[in-house]
Amino acid sequence: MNPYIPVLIVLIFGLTLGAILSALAAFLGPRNPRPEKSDPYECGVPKVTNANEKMSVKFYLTAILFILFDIETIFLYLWAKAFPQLGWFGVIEIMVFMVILVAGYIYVLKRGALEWD
Amino acid sequence: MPDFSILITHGVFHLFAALITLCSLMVVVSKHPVKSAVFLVVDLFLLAGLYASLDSHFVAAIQVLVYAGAILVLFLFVIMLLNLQPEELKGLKFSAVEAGTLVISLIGFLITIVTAFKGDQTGLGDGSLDPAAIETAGGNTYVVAMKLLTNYIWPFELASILILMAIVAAIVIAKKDQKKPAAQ
Amino acid sequence: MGLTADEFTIQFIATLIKFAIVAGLLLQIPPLMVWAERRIPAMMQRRKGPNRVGIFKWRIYGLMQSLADTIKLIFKEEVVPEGAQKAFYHLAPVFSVFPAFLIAMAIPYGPDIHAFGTIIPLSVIRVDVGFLFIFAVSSLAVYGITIAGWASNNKYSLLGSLRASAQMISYEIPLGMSLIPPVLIYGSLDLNKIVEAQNHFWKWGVFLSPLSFVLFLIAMFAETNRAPFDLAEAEGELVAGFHTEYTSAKFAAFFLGEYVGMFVLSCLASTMFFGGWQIPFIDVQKLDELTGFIGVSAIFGHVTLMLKATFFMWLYVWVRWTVPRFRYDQLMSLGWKYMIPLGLVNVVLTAVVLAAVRFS
Amino acid sequence: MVPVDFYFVLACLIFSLGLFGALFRRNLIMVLMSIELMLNAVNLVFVAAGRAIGNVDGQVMVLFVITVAACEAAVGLAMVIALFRKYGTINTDILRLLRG
Repeated sequence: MNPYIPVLIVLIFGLTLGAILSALAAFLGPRNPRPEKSDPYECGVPKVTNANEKMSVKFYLTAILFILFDIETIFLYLWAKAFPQLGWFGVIEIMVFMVILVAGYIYVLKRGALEWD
Repeated sequence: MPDFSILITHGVFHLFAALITLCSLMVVVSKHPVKSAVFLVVDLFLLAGLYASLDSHFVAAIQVLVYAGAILVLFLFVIMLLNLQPEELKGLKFSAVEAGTLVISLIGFLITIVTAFKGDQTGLGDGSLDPAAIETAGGNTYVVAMKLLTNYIWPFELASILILMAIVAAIVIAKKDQKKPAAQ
Repeated sequence: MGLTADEFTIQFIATLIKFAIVAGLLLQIPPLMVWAERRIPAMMQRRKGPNRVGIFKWRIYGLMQSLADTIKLIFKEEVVPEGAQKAFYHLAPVFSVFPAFLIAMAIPYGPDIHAFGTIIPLSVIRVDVGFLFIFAVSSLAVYGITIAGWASNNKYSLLGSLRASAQMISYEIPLGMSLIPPVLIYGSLDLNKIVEAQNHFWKWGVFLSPLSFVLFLIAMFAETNRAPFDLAEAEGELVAGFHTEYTSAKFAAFFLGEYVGMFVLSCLASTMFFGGWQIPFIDVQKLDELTGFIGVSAIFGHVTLMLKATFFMWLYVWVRWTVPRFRYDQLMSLGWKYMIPLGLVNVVLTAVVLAAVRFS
Repeated sequence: MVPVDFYFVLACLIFSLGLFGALFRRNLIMVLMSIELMLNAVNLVFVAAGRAIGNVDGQVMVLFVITVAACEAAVGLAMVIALFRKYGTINTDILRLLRG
């Protein structure tokens, strides 16, 4: 059996369940909207500023470093899978790969891109 | 029941293809960047499904893990960071020359590629690794790993340098203005 | 491929049955965990906790409270905040639920059953890439959070969601790196093969690669946004995080996603480091032959895994009521400055030691 | 087995749509997303062709393409942010006028 048939079944089930839960909220339950109620909730006080403020660039830097390290992890997994056959050759190969990336990591640390203040 | 399975395979492919085309279209024409990004996520997920149907399990997983799970998160973050508003699409200038060029290039692409591969497929590779052979050799992931770490060792090491350069470049570019207040 | 029509039918029906069982199991988890999260701290603080709701005179330690809460939650009014991005607001819970269900199906809940002339694996989804499937799909869970926070048009939601997603993506890397040494040791990405390789008590991952386990445990807490890393819903600062503006069944959907995610990571920790369905000093796979009944091994294995997972679920609650919350900068520097270097060192050390032992 | 031509046609469609977006959208982020679409079309061709001729080189190529795509997205978006900081817009029309 194709191993992706269960994936499809579960995917359809999950999407349906999510959609049902999302729709249940709209159909069950009372509905009497008032302006105060539909204001953004800020612990009761009237809202001060809009939600559309610019966010810190830190989040962006985190995301960018995440991508690059994520790819490194993927390559590490590939190597781990082939490790028994490659032996020392593979270890040296991945060491070179890692040393280059650790250089990048040290640069990131030195530039203070990981400092959250 | 071979006919049945062929029917299903084709049906699934055409369903996926239709959805992918639709999502790609929505990515390009959506007014709101967040909408585009979400459609792109769905698009990438569906493409991963196509890869899986082509027995490229590892690539499918990477597609979801890196593309949908990492790169598009970065896009979403930047869209939210810059607080981009829906864009006016009225400025889409379809000058006849541009649109015509696009359509003709599309048709040219289709004809070129389809005719190029219409004939026999020999000479393009050793053809030794059909799905059954991959299965006996230790699974798709293992075969890809061995190929990458033996035949493609130089591109693999160069990829690390590329990533290193991307890290440095991104930080230099994005953090540039942060130093100014400290200097003043 | 390679299967006759009969085998296909058997596998297909088996898939449906397994799927129904696991889905039923997963839907029980949020109510049970809500109950546990109220009773266990009550126990620790010498309080009673919820103990009133019951049917007739059976109160079963207040377990019915969760049922009552669920019903109440579903019938609550839905309040859509003004200025919300409607489509995304309604879509976000879907994005939060389906990854949780997909990843839960990839856990091997017991040893393979040899029955009806074929092999039935006891995980619903078994693909070539093994547990990379779990990582891949769980990385999609970020979207539910990000979109929910963004669509709510509330600055606390947005800040909470950005914090939560930045935290999740940061800790995905240590989580991934911590599982490379087990792959090196057991030589497979397939969870079932990894469990089969841990057939002896001293071969459990926690003994062969203890540092990996520590890293995984920390990353596991951070990945699910749980205390002490629950910065995303730091109620003192951010109201309730990304689901501030969500009410009624949509709120329940986020909880479902969160608790199922916790459960899957608990199962993954048990599988990678504590032998999964293996019982110490007993060969589970032989139980079928010994007793003469097909399925005995499956039941024993399943119960074992559930007990191990229950321990981790309990650990979640225990830690929540024991350890104070981190600051956000502490959280980020822990992830990026300590866990990633440690993870890399762990990988290198394991590889060198293994290579020295195997290829010298 | 679906004929490999179908995949090529699909890839051409995605590529053309991506090209269209990259050429005609004004928002720099939209341009980058369209480029991602184009890269994905290329990936699809690699995988489908590799599957058709029976080797896995195509899949290894996809790994490299994804690496390049990640680096491209990271640096491209960094530039988007830098541009936004400097000029307060990422509309390509306005940025072109600023060239001086």
